[in-house]
Amino acid sequence: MLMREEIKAAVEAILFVRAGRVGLDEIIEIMDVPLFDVIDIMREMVAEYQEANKGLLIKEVDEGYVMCTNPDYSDYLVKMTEPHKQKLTPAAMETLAIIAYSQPITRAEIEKVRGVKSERIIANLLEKNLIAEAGVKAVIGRPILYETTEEFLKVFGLTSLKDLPPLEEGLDV
Amino acid sequence: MLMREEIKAAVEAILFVRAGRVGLDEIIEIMDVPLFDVIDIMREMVAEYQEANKGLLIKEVDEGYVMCTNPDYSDYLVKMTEPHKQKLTPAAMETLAIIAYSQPITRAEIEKVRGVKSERIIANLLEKNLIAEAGVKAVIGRPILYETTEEFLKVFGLTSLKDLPPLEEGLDV
Amino acid sequence: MEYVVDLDSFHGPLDLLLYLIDENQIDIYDIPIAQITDQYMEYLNLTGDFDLEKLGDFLIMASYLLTLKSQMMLPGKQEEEDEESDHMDPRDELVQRLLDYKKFKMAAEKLERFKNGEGKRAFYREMPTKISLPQELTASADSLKILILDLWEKNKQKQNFFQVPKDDIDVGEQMEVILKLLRKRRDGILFQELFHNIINKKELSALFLALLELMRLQKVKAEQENDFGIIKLYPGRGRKC
Repeated sequence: MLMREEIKAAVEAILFVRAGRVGLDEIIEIMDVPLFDVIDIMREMVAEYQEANKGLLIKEVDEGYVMCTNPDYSDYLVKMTEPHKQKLTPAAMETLAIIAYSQPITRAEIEKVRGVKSERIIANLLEKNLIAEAGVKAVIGRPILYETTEEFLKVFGLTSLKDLPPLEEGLDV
Repeated sequence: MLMREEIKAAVEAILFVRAGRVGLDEIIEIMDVPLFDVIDIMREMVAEYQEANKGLLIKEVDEGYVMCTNPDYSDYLVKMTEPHKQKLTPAAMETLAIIAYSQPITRAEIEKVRGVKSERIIANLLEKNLIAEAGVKAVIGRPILYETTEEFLKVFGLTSLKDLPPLEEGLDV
Repeated sequence: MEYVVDLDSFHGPLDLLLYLIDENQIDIYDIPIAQITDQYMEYLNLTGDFDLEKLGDFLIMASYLLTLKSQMMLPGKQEEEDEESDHMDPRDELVQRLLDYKKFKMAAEKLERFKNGEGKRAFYREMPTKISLPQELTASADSLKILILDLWEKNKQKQNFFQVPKDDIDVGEQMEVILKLLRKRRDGILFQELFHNIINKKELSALFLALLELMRLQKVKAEQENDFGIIKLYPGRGRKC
């Protein structure tokens, strides 16, 4: 027979992994403990979590339990779930720069400037919705053309492509 | 100024919500506490979790922390979850094992051990996010180095690379 | 041998060798090279339809085994072994490779068990959905300008040099590229079309070699109606790929 503390620890682990409601029936089945014991143990556990005033709480819901965060700390969680700032890789930035200034442009043309295969990076930029397909080029093979998107403008804080820093002044540098 | 116990509780909530690694830098930013204090508090917290022998553990990974279940209770969790959502072929497993134990490692080094071309398998592992590029090796050709990811730890239920089962010499053929 | 040989079930030549050693209950430190080589060759001969590229790896091992076999048969080896010198057994390297490989193969099996929840493992939280964390990209437009100017500058300097491809280009891989293209375009493609995306000579020659190999295997058919006319490529009737 399992010890009381062991059952609590196992239930804790189960509630954590599930990230949602775990039914009383599930706990009984997984732990193989009588219903009455489980109810008693869970009641105790809910109270312990409450009293400890820690970051996590266990709540009884609908013949089951969920683990959730203590509302007292919601301020920090709001800060955390704010959009996670993500940077583009240098290779992605480089590819994006080529597309932005030379659009519409084919993969072969991009690769010619970069000197390396760029298939995966282009796929990645497409997935991030920073570039989009813009028809095909009227040459043999009819390769796909790429252009930047609205999302690209948003990310780079531009109102239109005309806002891209002009290249002329840079040439003197 | 926040109390020590409050910081711990907040970090607990943050680790729970993230369901993955939370960087030391993020904790400092969210909590607005000096680095030195955070390191000290986290060290204490990791130890407390360990000693309490509860269902959950906090582990230090790569300048950050992650919350996971105590491996002592894995029997119950196996009953509840399907841990093997990621299907891997034996050849992919073999390649992954070589990378896991010898990281960072280049493709040529992997192929030398396996005796077969492994390009496609590596691309596949990259796509599954089980391995990642880890810079280049400072030798002629500057080949790409590969290492395992946090996702790798999650899929295999390891709390850190130190949990990898020790390599045994294959004497008993 | 009465069994059906399925080379595909071995992850590579080392795997096959380990199997043979195990099957024959051979001491890995004293491999009868002649016997193992013969069995290994027999396996290769008996194997049915098999991926060309993979077969290459097995053939490399075969030639290595044959070299070892001939070295072992050289006269005078026997006496030398009695001397307690730093004489190297020609098999040493093979033994080391087999041991290294076996070590990782066993580790892989252990990891697989971890994954399946045998033994103690930690679990992480299930994410309700993959997109639960909003991610916002940050970047500055000025960096785009700096990057493009850098690239142009680099390309200007590079123009007089040959382009060196970063990776080795693989003929087998190019064969697949061609077959994939032809599967999509069953009514055939122009010869020139195949090469329009090529950015360097090495890639060009690999692609061309791949095409020749496919034609040899009759997996691709090339037709030219008149001298110097256009060449069209069609999927061939060769063995399935």
